[in-house]
Formats: sequence, C-alpha cells, structure tokens
Amino acid sequence: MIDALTIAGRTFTSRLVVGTGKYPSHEIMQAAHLAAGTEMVTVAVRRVDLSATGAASLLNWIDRSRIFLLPNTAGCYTADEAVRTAHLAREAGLSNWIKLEVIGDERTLFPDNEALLVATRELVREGFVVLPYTNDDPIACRKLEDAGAAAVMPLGAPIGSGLGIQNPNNLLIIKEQARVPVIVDAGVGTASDAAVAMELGADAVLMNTAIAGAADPVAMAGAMKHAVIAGRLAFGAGRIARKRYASASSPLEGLITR
Amino acid sequence: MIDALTIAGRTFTSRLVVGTGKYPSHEIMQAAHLAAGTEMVTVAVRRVDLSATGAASLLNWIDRSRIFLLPNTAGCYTADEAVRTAHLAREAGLSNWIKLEVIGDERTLFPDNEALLVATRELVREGFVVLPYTNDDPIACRKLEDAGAAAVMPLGAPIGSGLGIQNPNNLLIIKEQARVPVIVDAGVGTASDAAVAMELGADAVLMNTAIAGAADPVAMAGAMKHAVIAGRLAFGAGRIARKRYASASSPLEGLITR
Amino acid sequence: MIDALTIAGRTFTSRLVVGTGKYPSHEIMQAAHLAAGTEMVTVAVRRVDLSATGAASLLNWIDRSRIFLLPNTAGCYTADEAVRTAHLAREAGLSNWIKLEVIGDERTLFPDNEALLVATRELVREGFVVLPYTNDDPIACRKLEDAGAAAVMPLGAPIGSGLGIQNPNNLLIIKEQARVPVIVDAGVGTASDAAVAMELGADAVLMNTAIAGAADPVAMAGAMKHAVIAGRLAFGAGRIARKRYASASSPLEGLITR
Amino acid sequence: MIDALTIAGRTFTSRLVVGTGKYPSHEIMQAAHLAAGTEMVTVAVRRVDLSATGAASLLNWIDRSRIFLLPNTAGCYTADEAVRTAHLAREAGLSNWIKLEVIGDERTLFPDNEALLVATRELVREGFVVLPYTNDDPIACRKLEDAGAAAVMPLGAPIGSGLGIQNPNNLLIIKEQARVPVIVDAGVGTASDAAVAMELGADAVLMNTAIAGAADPVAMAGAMKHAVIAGRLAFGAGRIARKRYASASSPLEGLITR
Amino acid sequence: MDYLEVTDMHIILNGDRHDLAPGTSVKSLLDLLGLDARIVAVELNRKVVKRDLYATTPVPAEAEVEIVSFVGGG
Amino acid sequence: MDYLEVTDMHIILNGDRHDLAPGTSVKSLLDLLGLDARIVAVELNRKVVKRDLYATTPVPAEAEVEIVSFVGGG
Amino acid sequence: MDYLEVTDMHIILNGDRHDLAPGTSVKSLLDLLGLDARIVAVELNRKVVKRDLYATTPVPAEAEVEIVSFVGGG
Amino acid sequence: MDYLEVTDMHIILNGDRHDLAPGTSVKSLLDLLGLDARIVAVELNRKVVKRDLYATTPVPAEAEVEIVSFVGGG
Repeated sequence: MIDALTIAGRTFTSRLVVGTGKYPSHEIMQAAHLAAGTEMVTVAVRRVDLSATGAASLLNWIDRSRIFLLPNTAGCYTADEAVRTAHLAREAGLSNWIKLEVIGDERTLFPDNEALLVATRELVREGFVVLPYTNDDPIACRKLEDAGAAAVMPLGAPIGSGLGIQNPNNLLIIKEQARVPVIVDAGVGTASDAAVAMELGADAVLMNTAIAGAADPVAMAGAMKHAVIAGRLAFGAGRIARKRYASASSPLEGLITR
Repeated sequence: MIDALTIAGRTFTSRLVVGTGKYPSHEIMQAAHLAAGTEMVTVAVRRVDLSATGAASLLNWIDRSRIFLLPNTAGCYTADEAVRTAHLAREAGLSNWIKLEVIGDERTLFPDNEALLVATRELVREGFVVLPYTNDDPIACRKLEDAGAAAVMPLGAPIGSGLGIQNPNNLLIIKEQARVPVIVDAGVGTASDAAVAMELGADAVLMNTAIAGAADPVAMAGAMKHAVIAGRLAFGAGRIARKRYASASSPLEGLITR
Repeated sequence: MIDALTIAGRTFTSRLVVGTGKYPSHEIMQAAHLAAGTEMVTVAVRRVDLSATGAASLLNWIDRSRIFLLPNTAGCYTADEAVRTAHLAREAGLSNWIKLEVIGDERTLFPDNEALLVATRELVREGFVVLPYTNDDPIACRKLEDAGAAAVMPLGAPIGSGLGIQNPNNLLIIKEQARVPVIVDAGVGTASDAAVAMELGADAVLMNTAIAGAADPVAMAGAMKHAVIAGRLAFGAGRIARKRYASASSPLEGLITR
Repeated sequence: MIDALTIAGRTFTSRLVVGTGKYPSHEIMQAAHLAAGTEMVTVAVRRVDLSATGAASLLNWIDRSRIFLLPNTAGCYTADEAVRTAHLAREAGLSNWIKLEVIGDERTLFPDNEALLVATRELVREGFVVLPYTNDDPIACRKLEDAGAAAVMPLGAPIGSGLGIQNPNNLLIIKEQARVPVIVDAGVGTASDAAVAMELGADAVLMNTAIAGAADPVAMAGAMKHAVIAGRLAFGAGRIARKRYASASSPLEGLITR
Repeated sequence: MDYLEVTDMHIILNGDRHDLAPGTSVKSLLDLLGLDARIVAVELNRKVVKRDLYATTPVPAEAEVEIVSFVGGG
Repeated sequence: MDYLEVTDMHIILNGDRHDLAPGTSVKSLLDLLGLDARIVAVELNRKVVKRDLYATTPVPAEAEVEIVSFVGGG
Repeated sequence: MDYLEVTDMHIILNGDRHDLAPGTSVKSLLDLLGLDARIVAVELNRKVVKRDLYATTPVPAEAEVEIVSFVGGG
Repeated sequence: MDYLEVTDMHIILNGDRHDLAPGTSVKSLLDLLGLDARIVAVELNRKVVKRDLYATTPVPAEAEVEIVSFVGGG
C-alpha cells in the first residue's frame, strides 16, 4: 500500500516502530504489535532480576520472524554509559543496531546532544548501526548524520507527553536537509499526531506510551497503523494549498436561479 | 474494522462521504471513490446543458449498487431556492435525502443559518431527510436538530480552503450535545485533518476539494480512507492524557549504572 | 497614542471595554478600571434586592465623568426578554445604548443568532444603539449590521473561558466585510489574546473575567491596557511577512573570516 | 511600571532589547529605539569599509547615555571565529559583554550548540559576560548556564522569520529551570508574539527584523514596547484558568424573567 | 414586607406577592421601599414606566411590578 | 433551438426563450431534446413535475421550464 | 545468594556483593543462576564478554559483573 | 591605497594586500586611514591590539591586519 522504508540496508514494509514498555500485559502488547503491523520494536537493556526465577522473557511475546528488535540505551545520562549499554545490547541481541539515547534531564528526558554526538561517533567507529534519539534541532540532526548515524530520530514532544508535534517547521527543515531516514520519536499522543508527522515527510514514527497507555492499546495500535499509512499517502499525494477563503466544489454555472 | 454509521435508518460501513466535483476526469473520480471506500457521494443539481448532446452522464461513473447519492443545494442563497432545488433533486434522484445548503456569502460560502433553519423546517415537514451544511455554531446545530435534521454538518473551515479544523472546541461541544450524527463538512485539507475531526467525535467527514484537488486524487482518497479509520479507532481507544513533561517508557530500575 | 474609536457618533480614546462583574471588591474593580484606562464598562440589569437596604450602589464605584455605561441583557434567552431588559436598562441608565445578548445555551452562553436578529431589528426600530454579542459567524455579523447594529461583537471563545481567539480567520473575514466597528467580546484569557484580537483588526476588545478573575485584577487590567495599545499599533504598523527560514539581521559582508 | 531586569549586575528598566540592522535609515532607527524605550541594543562587528571615507558611524545614532551596546558575533560559524570576534568587540566597545552566536547553518541560522558551548566556556574563562543565542533546547540552555553564561537566549523561531513562538512548552521548561535571565531572541513577528514570550516567563525579548522590517518601524517599536510591558504584567498578574465552557460574568440571580 | 400598609390590594413585586394601598403611585412605592428613583427602572405589567411619570402613574391592583437597577456584569 | 417546430407558442427553457408546439407534453419535450427521462428532473413554473406524469402533463404557453440533472458537486 | 558455594572469592554481581568459587567461568555462573545464555549479555569489569567465550572466560575475583537482558522499553 | 607610501613592506589589511612603510605603528596606520581610534578595533595576526598600545605597537611586515567597527546588526 505504501512504499517501503530502508534503513542501513534493511527494508521495512511498515513505517511504524513501536515500543514494548508499559503495556497492561504481555498478551496485550503482543496483540497491539499485531494490530500495529509493526516490523520493528524497541526494547530496553536492564539487569536480570536474580530473585525472579523463571520469569517469562519479554522475547517470548515478540515474533522475531516478523519483528526486528531495536535495543535502546534509555536511562543513560553519559556517553560512556550509553556506549557500554550498546555493547551489552549487541551481545544480547546479536545485532549491531542501537537506538541511542543519552538523556540530559530526568524531568524532560530531552537528549544531551553534546554527549550524544560523542557516543554516536564512538559507536559508528565500532561498526554499530546508530539511530540516535535527539530533539528537533536541525543542526544537531545534521551533525549526527555527519557522524554516521543511520537515521536521525528527532522528538515531536517530550517522551510520553502525548503533546503531539510541537514544532512542525523544525521537522520540515530536518527532513529537507537529511540524507538518512528521519524517524519522529516521542511525543505522539493520538492518531492524528502520527499522521501529521508523516505528512511533514517523516520516514517513520516511533511510539510507545501513546499505544501502551491508551485505554484500549490494541485499538490504538490499529489507529496508529492506519494513521501512519494515511500520513504517508497524503505526503505523496500532494495536498491542496491552504486558502483563507472558500472555493466552491459544485459548479457556479447552470443554477436554476441565475 | 470500525463501527457502522446509521443516518435516518440507513447504515453505512464507511464514515467518509466524498464529493463528485472538480476531478481531473470521470475516470479519476471513479478510482478515487473506490480508493476512498466511500458509500455516499454528493452531487449537485444543475440545468441540463442543451447544447452538449450526448455528454456522458456523471452517473455512469458512480456504482450506485455500492454508493448512495446525496444531492446538494449548492449555489442556493435563499431558503426558497434551496427548497426548489431539493424538490428537483428528489425527482431526479428518486430519494428524499438532501444535503441542504443555503449560502450567505459568495466569498466564504458560509451558511446563512437563519434561512437554513427556515428551509430545514419546510423540507422536514415535506418528508425530506435533511442534512444541513452549517457552521460550527452549537446553537445553530441544536436548532437544526430540533427542526428535524437527520444529521448536522458543521464546517471545519471554509469550503475548499484546506485550512483544517479551525475550532476544535466548538466541534466537541456540538458533538456532546447532538443526538443525531455530526458530519464535519468542508475545510479538510489533508489526511490528519480528517483524523482530527474523527478524534473529536465526529460521526463522519465529508470532503471534495481535498481529494479532487490533490496532485494525486486517488492516493489522497486512500489517505483519507485510512485517516477516517484511524481517527475513529483513536476516538474509541481512549488516548493518553497530555502532560507537559516526560514520562519514561523504559523502566527506571535495573540500570547498570545506578 | 492610538487612534480614537467612534461608535454611533460617540468617540472613545480607549479601545478596551471592561465589565463590572465578579471582582473581589468594588475597590478593586475601581482600581482595575483606572489601570485599564477604560472609557466604557458593561453593567447588568437585575431586580433590586429589597431585603438588602442601604447596599452601596455599584454606580458609586464608577466615575461616570470618564466612563460610559453600557448595560447588557445578559441572562436573556428570548428576543422578548432581551427587548424588555433593554427597555429597563434605557430607563435606568438614561442612555439608549445596549449590549444585546440573547443566549442560546446555559453551558456555552453562545448567542442564539436567530433570536438575536429579531431583537436587534426591534430595538433598532425603537431607536436603540444596539451592540449585539454574537459568535464568529461572518454571515450573522453582516445580517446584524444590515439590521442596523451600531457595532458587532463576535466572541473569541466562550464567555469566561479564557481560551483566547479560537478562530482568527473568521475574525479577519468579519472585519474585512464590516462597515461598523468590530468588538471582540468574550474569550480573552491573558494579555496576548487581546493583542491578537487587535492585530486581526478588531476595533476594540471587551472583557470581564480575564481581569476580574485574575489573581491580581489591577495588574491584569494594566496588562490589558498595554496589550490593546500594542495590538492596535502593530495592526497599523504593517508586520513583516512570515517566512519558514531565517533572514540575517546582521550584514553578510565584512566578516573578518571571509 | 514593571519590575527591573538585572543581568550580570547591570540593571535595565526596559525588558526589550532591539537590534540596529536593516532599518530604512539611521533616523528611523533612532526614532524606533526611542519609541521602543529600549536600554540595550545589539550591534555587529564588521570590517571598516576603507573606501567609504567619512561615512557617519552607526554610533552617532545611538544615545549611549541611555542605551547599552551589546555586540554580537553574528556570521561566525566556528567557536574560534566567534571568540576572535568577541575579542574585537570588547576592544571596540570598551565592555566585556557579548551576544555570542555560533551559527550552524546559513539557511536557518540555527545555533551550533556544540561549538557554542566551546566558545562560551572559553569566553567565560576570559572574563566575558556571555549571552549566548541558542535554540529552545532546555538541555543546551542548562549547559550554557553551567558554563557560566550570564543569560540564555533561546530563539522563538528562526531569525527574521516572524513565525512567533514555535514551542511555548520548551520555553516554559527553560524558564522553570534557569537561574539566569532567559531572553527570547529571534522569531518574533508582531506584538502579540512578544507578549506571549513574556507571559511564558521570559525575562526579556530581543528582536530586530520585526521592528526594522515593519512597514512603519517606529509604530511597531511602540507596539513592542507595550507588548513587552503587557506580557510582563500579565505574567505577574496570574491569569485565569482555561475552561472549555462558559462562565457567566453577569449574575445568574435577579433576572426579571425567572 | 411589613413596612407596606395592610390593604386589600396586592401586587407581584419582583416575583413576590405584596400588599399595597390602592392608589399608590410608582414614586410612592419607591419611597416606601427606600429606593433612589435615579438609579432604578420600573416595569408595570411588562411595560417600562418613564421616569418623569413616576409621580403620576398609579400602581394598579394585581400589577406585576419589576424594579431593577444596574449590578456588576460583563 | 432549430429542432423544435416553428410555432406561435413560446416557453422559457433553462433561462432561454424557445418555441414549442402547443400541446407538447413534458415527455415529448424531453424526447425532442434527446434527454433521458430517468436522469433529469423537470420544473414547470417553479413546481416539480412528478416523473410518472410526464406523458400526461402538457407544457403550457409561456411556461418557465427547468430541466436539471446531477452534475459533479461537493 | 545461597545457591552459590561459600568461598573466599567475591564478586559484585548486578550491584550486590556475592561469593563465588574461584575459577568459575561465565558459563558456569549463568548455569548457577539458572539463566539462559541466549537471552542475556554479560559484562566483566565494564567490558562485554562475547557469547562464544563464556565457557572459557573465568570470572576474576572482585569482578564487577553485570548480567542484563531485554525488557520492555520505548 | 594611494595615500600610503610606496615601500617594500606589505600587509594584508581587511583581506586585501597593501603597502606599508616599515615601522608604522597601529596608531599611525589608523591616522593614515583617517579612522577614529575610539570606534574601531584592530587585530594583528589574529590577536587583538589593546587600544592603549596602538602608538607603541608596530605593524609587522606581512601582518594580517583586521580593522573593524560596529555596524547595524541583530
């Protein structure tokens, strides 16, 4: 239905990347992933809970024949922490892809772009496929791309805030200059937010809370699937120009009263 | 996928109503209707062009086994004109449904609600199923409903303007108080606008120029189909609350560095 | 500082009309009126409280040598009630000016434009200077003007809501077509809202709750005074066009490094 | 009228900082500065034009008894260029204040925050009072502050774009966490934009094109003066909460009809 | 309203039933109520009474009387 | 409209003056015009003619006749 | 962690101090802990251990050992 | 720049090559150029010259000299 997305040589039919956190249950997460039609999900790297013997692994609920795992470095506040976490993620997941997060602030979870650049340069040097989570700063995005990022992932709004795309103009600028895919990561609250991101030209959208935190995560996952398709199609379809006044859609001639 | 819509006893699976004006060709219109999955299209009533012998009728390009015709009174500036046009439409179309327009101004094509109420009362008295095009005035919508309208059709923005939903709060209020379906009619520019309308609780969206005037009408029709489904699903799914700050989607515990 | 406003032959230096309701005290109201620099305030007409002997009249706190009284018909839900109230107001206030309200709904306090038109026509016939409170419907505004209204007073948002101007495009259209003053009445929440209304071309702004309900009404009244002046000056000054990209404000030549 | 602003020990009565570029003439610039009531203006550092003998200096048109000069490093694309320019500015202006710009992109003129941090650290070390122009990134602002910046100057929108405050939420967050003054620099298009910035809590607003590029720069300068005062007063006055529905400003009791 | 004389005549004053002496003028009614004629308006049976007619206008039996003044409003 | 017979009777058809043979029914008029009765509607002097009455309804002299059909609209 | 033998050697495992028999390999440690080697990753003194070296890599005394796996995240 | 004496020494002044008499001080250069020392700043080989050292600072041969002043900017 829509064109495929290729990141670092890997092709995805779906342009909706989904998280695995905060679902009411593993069953609901699995159903939501199915409803979303996603082909890539993010996971976090955390210490094994040594006291919780026999806990079913998250991975049992992800059909890895259809869904690619993208580990993140969520919770890292320095470049060094993020690099260490990326190393662990690679070993745990047997892939060299990493959603790179270096957080600057606990309250906003905004990225520390200075440290993010340091970590990106290091991990690219080590051969990782780096997808950095950043903010909607076109200069930071360009520098990340110059550093070898396989995609840039500007936020639309704070993680989990559901505020929607706060600065569409910046995202447009980021997309216009980017030569790697642009994935809007964070801030989506409802379906129209995802459609807006795609209409701005984003190559994909990544979300977690908007689906997992909805009253009905599976229904919202379906909504997001359709919204991403809608936004992608509309982006390609060439929307009408905005006008301040009306333009009749029925003919002006042939009226019985004129 | 989404719940059905019933207006005046007639049930529709699709919540996207589409116009038939301004397409590049009849062929493209037909393909766009198919891509939109629409089950109701609007048509205008105009004098037969006596000089154009043998012109293929618009109706040849509409599969009436799947698509219901909704004639409009576009171009009428008085209640009397609109009532006469409704009478003609009924005879031409063999149905008593009418999209009632009484226009107040050529430049904005905004409704003349005073005259619209007069015409609605008259046509309801005569047994029409009246779907009045009005503005986003909750009081006007309630009076139209009290007058017997089968649905109310507030505009999102001027016809053909593509500005999107200008006053979401008014649409919310209209929906909250309405006991008949609310169809957002006019103003949609791109897919996210349609999704927004549905997320506000609209029962359906009606559009013409946004599809017919797009660079690729068929692609935009597909976008709108998905957008309406996305918006409807999201409306029912119970979106997350908006927050000013972030909320982590990955766990705060179990970090290797804490 | 700014140009004067003339309504029905009466000239005002200030373009800020203020209400008299809901202040913490008469003293604060008086100070707020002074800080606002207003020359016209609205008052409501209500039954004298026969049990409250000796209550100081509101009018003792309004310097009528500098402030013109504009009685309203707030609380009226039919044309007839509004006309009766206007008659009483004229006799109580010795002026034939009336802020005409015919409310359609208790929850939104939106106008019933159909009844408002009836009342406007009647009161104009009787010689009143009618300033009708209406919504942002350009057609309703034009009909009120055609009915003889001395000004039109479209709302920016529901009374007391503080939402700010919900539909700037409609206000622009109303102003473009109006031949009488346009006073934005209701919806202002803070100073920038008033500035926006004036920048759209409004001839004046009317507000009550935004000032009376602020934590510090006198400070907010001062804010509103400056905001209305700012907006009026900016409207006349011819703002720069919006551009998506930057435009350097420092010279591009003469750099030491080029 | 409003409270004073102190930056690095220097106190300003006015919270409006104005540029000196792009005016139609020196005379109009001078009149605009007067109308704006500004006490600090920015200037750029450029090579003396050796062919233009006897050109009247810009400084002849700035009353330095009332207006403090803030030199900028506009046009610098590296930390090194910016530091050199700051050195020259200090010698030319006999003050150690610098509006520090390190630009990352010619089209957007967005800051290169990575290089900006380097230059800020260096100039602070050398004893400069550094006011860095940055974007609306709360983490970058905090790091600049930690580096010793005397104020942070996040943009509202691209320089000269006139788009207004694109991301109010980010500015709120920046202000909440800042311990130095926050000056919104760039993006203002008209008076209400300046009021919005101040209502968000900004300590001052800096603008050039919005005034110099207006059809009537002196009138717009007056508008901005009032807008900044309005916004500051409103910020302190405690605005009413936003509500979706109406709240009557006239009493509900005592109606003649109830 | 105990300061009005007991009488056989009644009026509806601001929605409540009251006694009133027959022949009472609007002016006298206002005086009885202690109201300042300059800041109120009076309606008799849904028709406003002009201010300069208060002294010469009697309040009829069973009249619906409305006496209003300005209060704070928006 | 040269395919209509010359006659003394006239009508206003879709805003233009035309000749028409006296006694012509609505159905005959549509046939003359080559119009498919199933996809048009006809108004005589501002009153719609029911479709099943076309054959039995004559077009009166000086009638204002409107013949409309559906066209693309929104 | 009572299922580990008492010994003189200690490690810091996921932030907590534990005893461990000298010479225990990473693989043995995982076995002791009942962990599936295919879904965890192991860091010894801030350096990741390649999976195919688990059997041959001993856990040194006083090592800081991190054993992680994937959990839900965004 | 014909008002400078012809000489064997050259400098790069604001990006352009110029002749300059050996031993010319910064102050003399400014005087030669007709510039008011109070409103310019001078860089010699990327290093700013303090204003009170203008008279005693010679401009070396082949120096890159930048002379700047304030212009309108934002």
